[in-house]
Amino acid sequence: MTWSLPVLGTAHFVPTPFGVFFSSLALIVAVPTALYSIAYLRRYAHEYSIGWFAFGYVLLLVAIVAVFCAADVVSFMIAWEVMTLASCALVAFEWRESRKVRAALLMLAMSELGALAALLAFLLAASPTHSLAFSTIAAHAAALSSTTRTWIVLLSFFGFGVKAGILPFNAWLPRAHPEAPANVSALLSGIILNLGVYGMLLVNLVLVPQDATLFGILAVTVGTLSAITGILYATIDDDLKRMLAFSSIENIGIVVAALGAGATFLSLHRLDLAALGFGAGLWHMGNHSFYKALLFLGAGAVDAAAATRRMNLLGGLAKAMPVTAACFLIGALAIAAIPPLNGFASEWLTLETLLRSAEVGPLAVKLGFVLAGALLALTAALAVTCFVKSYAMTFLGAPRSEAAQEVRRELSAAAGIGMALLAAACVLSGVFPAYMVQLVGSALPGVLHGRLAQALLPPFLSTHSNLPASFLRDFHSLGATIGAGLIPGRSLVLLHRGGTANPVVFAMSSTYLACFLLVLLVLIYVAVRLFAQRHAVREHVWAGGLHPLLPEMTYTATGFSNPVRVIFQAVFNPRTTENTREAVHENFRIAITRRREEVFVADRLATTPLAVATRATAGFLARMHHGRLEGYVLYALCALLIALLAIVR
Amino acid sequence: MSIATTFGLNLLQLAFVVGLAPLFSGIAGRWRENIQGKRGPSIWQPYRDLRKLFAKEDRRSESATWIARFAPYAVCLSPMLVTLLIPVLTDFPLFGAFAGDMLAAGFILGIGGFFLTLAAVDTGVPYGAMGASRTRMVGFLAEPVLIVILFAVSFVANSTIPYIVQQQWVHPPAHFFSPAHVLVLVAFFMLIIAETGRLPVDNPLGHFELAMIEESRVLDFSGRSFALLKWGSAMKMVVLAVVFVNVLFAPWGLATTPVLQALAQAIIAVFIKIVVLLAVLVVVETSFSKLRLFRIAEYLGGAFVVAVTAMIAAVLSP
Amino acid sequence: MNAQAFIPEINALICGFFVLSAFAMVVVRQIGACLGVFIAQSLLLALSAFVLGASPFSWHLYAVGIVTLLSKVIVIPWLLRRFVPGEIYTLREISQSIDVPTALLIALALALVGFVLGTRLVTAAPLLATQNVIVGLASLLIGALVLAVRREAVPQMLGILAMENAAFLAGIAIAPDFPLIAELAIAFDVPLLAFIVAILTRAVYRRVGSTAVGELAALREHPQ
Amino acid sequence: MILFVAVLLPVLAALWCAFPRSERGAPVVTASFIAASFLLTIWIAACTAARGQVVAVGDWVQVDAFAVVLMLAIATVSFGAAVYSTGYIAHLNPPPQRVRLYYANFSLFIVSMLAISVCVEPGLAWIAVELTTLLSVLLVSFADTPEALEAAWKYMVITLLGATVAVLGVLVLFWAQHAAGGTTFTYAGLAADAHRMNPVLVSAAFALLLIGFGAKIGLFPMHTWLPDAHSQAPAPVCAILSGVETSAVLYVLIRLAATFRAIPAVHADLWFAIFGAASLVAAALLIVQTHDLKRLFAFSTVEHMGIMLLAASITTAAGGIGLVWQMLSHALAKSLCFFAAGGVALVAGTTEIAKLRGLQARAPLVGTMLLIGALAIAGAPPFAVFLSELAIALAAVYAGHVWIAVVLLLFVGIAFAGMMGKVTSVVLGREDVHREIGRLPRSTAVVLVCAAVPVLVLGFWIPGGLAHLFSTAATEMVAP
Repeated sequence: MTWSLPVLGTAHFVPTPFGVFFSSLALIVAVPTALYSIAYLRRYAHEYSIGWFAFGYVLLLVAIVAVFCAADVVSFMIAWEVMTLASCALVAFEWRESRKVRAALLMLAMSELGALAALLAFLLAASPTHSLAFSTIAAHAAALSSTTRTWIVLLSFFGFGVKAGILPFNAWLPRAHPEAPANVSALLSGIILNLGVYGMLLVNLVLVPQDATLFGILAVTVGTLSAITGILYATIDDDLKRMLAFSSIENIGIVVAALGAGATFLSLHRLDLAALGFGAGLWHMGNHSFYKALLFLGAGAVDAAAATRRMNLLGGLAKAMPVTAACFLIGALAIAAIPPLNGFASEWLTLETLLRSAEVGPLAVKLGFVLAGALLALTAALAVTCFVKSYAMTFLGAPRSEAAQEVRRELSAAAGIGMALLAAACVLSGVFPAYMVQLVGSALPGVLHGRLAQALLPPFLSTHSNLPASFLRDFHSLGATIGAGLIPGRSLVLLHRGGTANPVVFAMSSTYLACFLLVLLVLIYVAVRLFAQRHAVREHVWAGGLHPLLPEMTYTATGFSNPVRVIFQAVFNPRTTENTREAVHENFRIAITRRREEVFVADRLATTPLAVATRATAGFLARMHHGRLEGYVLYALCALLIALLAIVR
Repeated sequence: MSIATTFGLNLLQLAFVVGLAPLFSGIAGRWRENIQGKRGPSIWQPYRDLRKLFAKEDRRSESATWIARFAPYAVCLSPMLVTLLIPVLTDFPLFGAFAGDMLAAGFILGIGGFFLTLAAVDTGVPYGAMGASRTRMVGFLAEPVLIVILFAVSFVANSTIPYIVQQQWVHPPAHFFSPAHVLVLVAFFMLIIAETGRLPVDNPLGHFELAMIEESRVLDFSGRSFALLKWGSAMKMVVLAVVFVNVLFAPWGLATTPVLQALAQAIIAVFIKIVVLLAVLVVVETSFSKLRLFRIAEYLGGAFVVAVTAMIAAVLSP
Repeated sequence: MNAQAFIPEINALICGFFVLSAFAMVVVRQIGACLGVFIAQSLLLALSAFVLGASPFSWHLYAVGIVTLLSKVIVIPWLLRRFVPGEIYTLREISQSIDVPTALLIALALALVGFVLGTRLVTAAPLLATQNVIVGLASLLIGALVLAVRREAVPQMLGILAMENAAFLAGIAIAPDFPLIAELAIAFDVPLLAFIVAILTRAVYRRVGSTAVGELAALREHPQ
Repeated sequence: MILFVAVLLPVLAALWCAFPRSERGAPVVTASFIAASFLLTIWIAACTAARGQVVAVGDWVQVDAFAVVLMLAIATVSFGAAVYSTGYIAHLNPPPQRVRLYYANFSLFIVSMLAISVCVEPGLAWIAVELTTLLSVLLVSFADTPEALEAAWKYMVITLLGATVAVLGVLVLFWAQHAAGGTTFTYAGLAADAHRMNPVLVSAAFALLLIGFGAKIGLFPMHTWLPDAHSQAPAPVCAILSGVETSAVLYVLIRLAATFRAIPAVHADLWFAIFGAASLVAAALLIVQTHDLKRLFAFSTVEHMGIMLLAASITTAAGGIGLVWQMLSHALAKSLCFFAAGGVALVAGTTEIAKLRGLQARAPLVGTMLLIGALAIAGAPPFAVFLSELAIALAAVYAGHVWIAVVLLLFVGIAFAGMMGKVTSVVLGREDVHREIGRLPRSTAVVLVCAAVPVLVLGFWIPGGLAHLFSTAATEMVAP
């Protein structure tokens, strides 16, 4: 499909493997979500038009695919903007709620500014050739000066970073994602964030492949910081969906950090390691799409059933909603990087990639990667905390409110199927890493194409020139090649080869791990069945002698995450407002109201100062319009004088 | 070597860890009491406890779901799975050698913790949730230490496969005495203390609910579930000890060939190494008092600094 | 002595009076006086056109002079007297945004700027009379100041017309053969302008109760 | 001849209105004469696309590609506004005398604007510009409220101040040309003689014209009258004032730009860029804080004038195309905005943003169109303004003026955010149930919907003829 425009040239769409990878990911998420929507949207039917929702949904998907297939700047930008508008429209689907509209608006405004920055990067990239076609830009990228390149990196990174939801311009994300209907949140976190990643890679990997380390260092730094701040705020958050939104920031941060590692290795001319980095990033991104969509759908089901998203008021839903609980558990396990699920696999690969700085790179890169790795490890551990808390506080224990007590049943079968499909995707992508690595590897563009499979799936049975013979013999006998028949020449083990001293640098097979787990589980179970007392009784819990244990006396989500709040106080920098007018009853102070509010760091450091500065300038300009004509005439007179004195030579 | 042999050896490792784990914890328990001037229980006491618990009925909380029932299995599962990946008795790779490296092993150990934490909340006891929250605090603070240790290891060995790492520390021998190695050992030792919930991080023998960390998670388990939990935590201890002695510290005495005699020697050698480690652990443990909850952050922060120093030493050394 | 030789001097004298009238527009306090000053100024413009048109003879300039006389000296005062409510002419003082001494000082500064710029222009190319350009430019700027100083509708409009006078004073010197069609249109424009101002002033008077348009400040961006 | 017919046809409508008791027929007569003029304009555009230019009186009245695009914009918007007026003015229910005055004034106003586009002699063009002011003052004050009168007065004073400054500019230009021996006082003639002219005179003319016409265009800081006038006039008049009147004056300035560019010492492009950027920046920030829907769109006009001036400062063919394109798309989109804002005023009785909420629930058509209009004018695809702004940014980067692209994109983004913030708060949200909601007259509704069509279509498809006109116009601009 092509059409011509003056100045802007010909607009056209050409699918590439890179784009097809992203679009198929989008569709894999979109189909179960659509299934889920059938049941979920019923709650809106009396007030809002489902037809418009469907229109927006389809338009969004079409625009997303169009973005991935766009082969020039104009069609890319049009598709991009339509995508932004459609997603904002879906966020503001409940347009009667001002809060939701405002959230959508913030998202729209920030995305727009980001898109314009990205557009500028495109234009700069196009400046030497005067052509907006991606192929032409890529072919002549070498002609760009290094200053231009630097600007392209910065503009595209932060411009697309807005959409990807990385620091410092992600203040919109924790507002917009929770306010959208859950099925839209699933798309936003599952697909739309990927678009930002796509944009970054499109510019920095496909169009203007970087030989400078700037992109890599920037991505590792910003990605890591996004990841850690994202998960910190997620852990302390009480709102189920906002927690998920913050966790999206975290995961995209990890993705970006992995991509940055890849870019750094690329700039050091280690193509295999670069492929590892980019592959890990893209794989994690795909995995995040699966489990985050799943979790949002689960959160939506909870919200629909209990009419609240506050974890402090939930609890014990697993009994009334077993399917949702099970699916959410799979999502939580996956996102907490519990083996053998997909989150583990890709996060493992990400960390391994960072560990590869052992092989190459100057000292600064090594130290930087170590710090990034440590922070990402902290992130991963906090993610476990976060999702243990959110799952446990939502689905386990005692219900902490009447609304939660009165939940009786699941949303519907269709919703369950939708979630189950995504859960299956999480399991499959985790348990069959070799397949995923192949898929991801074939999507990598340019010089990296196919390198990922080479780096991780060495064809042992055919080429093994630089491996010690004894090792190979061992390896064969270890059965690591079981499954080689499934993908010809490939095993089920991800394995990165080294030299003679360290024939295997790292290896992992979640396929095996899954098998081991199952076998061991069966073994233990059988043993326990055979040898242990099988009688079991149910009892009230012992709670220090209190009986009955009231729901409000149990541990809350806020309490659960309090250690995080205390330890990372420096990051949160909470505003404490103490109510000094505490109630006094018979000479006793009986209540001190104390509110602590953690403002998101991106708000504190970027969004609010910028907004305040803009508003102050606007206010100054507004004071110019005081309504009195004499002033207006004086402006004109001054302009005339200035122009006359400055222009007349 | 045939698949069957390596598979069999893997099972032998499993049996070693599963079978001797209670004994190691019995030995540690007895020594701890001895140092404090008491006689202490028999070293076989854990086996008796387990037998008793398996024979008892399982009392469950009313609010508990299948998570609470499954969690003990998961707690047992994860150290068993890790056992398959690491060199317990042999210094040649076995069947599970490449199913996961040290990093993956770290994640695998998280399976049990994840489910146990969920189960603690599942029971509906406030203490359970409190313990869950606190163990997670220790958990997320310990994780960066582990990864930095792995970075240091990987800078030296250029690999995270334990079978290869253990070779690297002794070839050439200079590696063994390098500052990086020593610091890695210290950091990992501190990590073991934190991960297994021993003093000064946690007191496994404490019985005051509000001061507990690890133990308050299992307050509401009984019967076979509790037995599995106890066994599982003992196995986790052994697994970490095995990694410490066989991979990081003293990779000697392992079987180099799959013959019976070598294996028997290896079993004895490894047993002795672990016992020595336990002795050190007990001494350390008894010479500290328990830290206040938020001081744990400082303790693990210290471990982190040691690990980072180790890593820097590893980078700077040629 | 040849009368032709006096033409530049006469013209310079007219221009001197013209700039004086521009200052007078800033100073005078009654609307009637404003109108009077404007009529005088228009007369000066016409005179200048006639004087410059005399030698070399230019019927363009005569046309300008006649059109100016007709429209600015006769039609506009009539329109303003006819359509604008009579009460405002009886006002003793009209409100001003800047007091007279300050306004005069600013006017002086503007005149200075105008003189400097005008001098720079007249040296650039040959023209009929240099004084006209310099004075025209200065008076134009002063006329703009009148708009800022005055708050009444009619004086403000007279300020615009004074600016126009100033522009044409310069125009007759620099573009004596400017196409007639333009002059004619200007001649129509100005009465149309006065007519519209008159209508508008009436409407303002009817709606607001005064013609002090400078006091109208309901349309503003910044609330207070 | 056809040019004269096209331009002067609406005069007949004005004559019709001169007759007493003609108020009932006046709307239809006016609309039909303007429609005829619109159709003739399309024909003229086709002729121009084919032959390069259409001449009525050589060196006085003729059109080329640039002029015809402007003419097309004027005729299209006027046609829409005329039809829109039929329902809108009737809905306001003014006395018959005022209806006649309105339509007569309206027709003549359109004549004066069309005249700007067909006159190639700067003097005539100036007269036409002055006439647009004079003929639209009473349209601005049509509502006859103190606010409307205030707005009309401010509009008149500032623009006439500008006009007198501009007339001196035109005279100086004439002087400069004649001193240099040139005789053909037209845009093309001036450009041909430019290099021989005295730089001092040309620079003086440039300064005077830039400020003089700038006051009418609404350049910062002479733009202060614009939000007042554009918020108080009846919506169809606003559509014309904002959509095409300002652009028409800008057209005159840009037509003369070739003359100024011939003298490098003048730095005409630099000054265009400075004033353009200042207008863009100020307007974008003012949009963020404004409190009235129509003022919002008025500021957006200032913003777009800034953008066009920025485009004018890029002296490449691509910049020229961007400018012409922007002129057309702005005209279409801005008129849609004001039509929608007028709809808001009709159904809700106010355009104050704070008082409006949840319009979508009570008046879905107006709400949707307002949203579309705001998106279109703010530069969101797939609407026309997006492509033209993209073309300008691209032209700036191609020409090496990256900073123009930076300023353009940044402040267009801020304006977008501000505008969408204001408009969504009007259209969406929980509706105000206490507010009386009026009905939209049918003709108004029809125009509202139809006005969105070209904005949308030009958002992704430019007909070949139009593209040809754009590129011809650009070459005329760069090398006349």
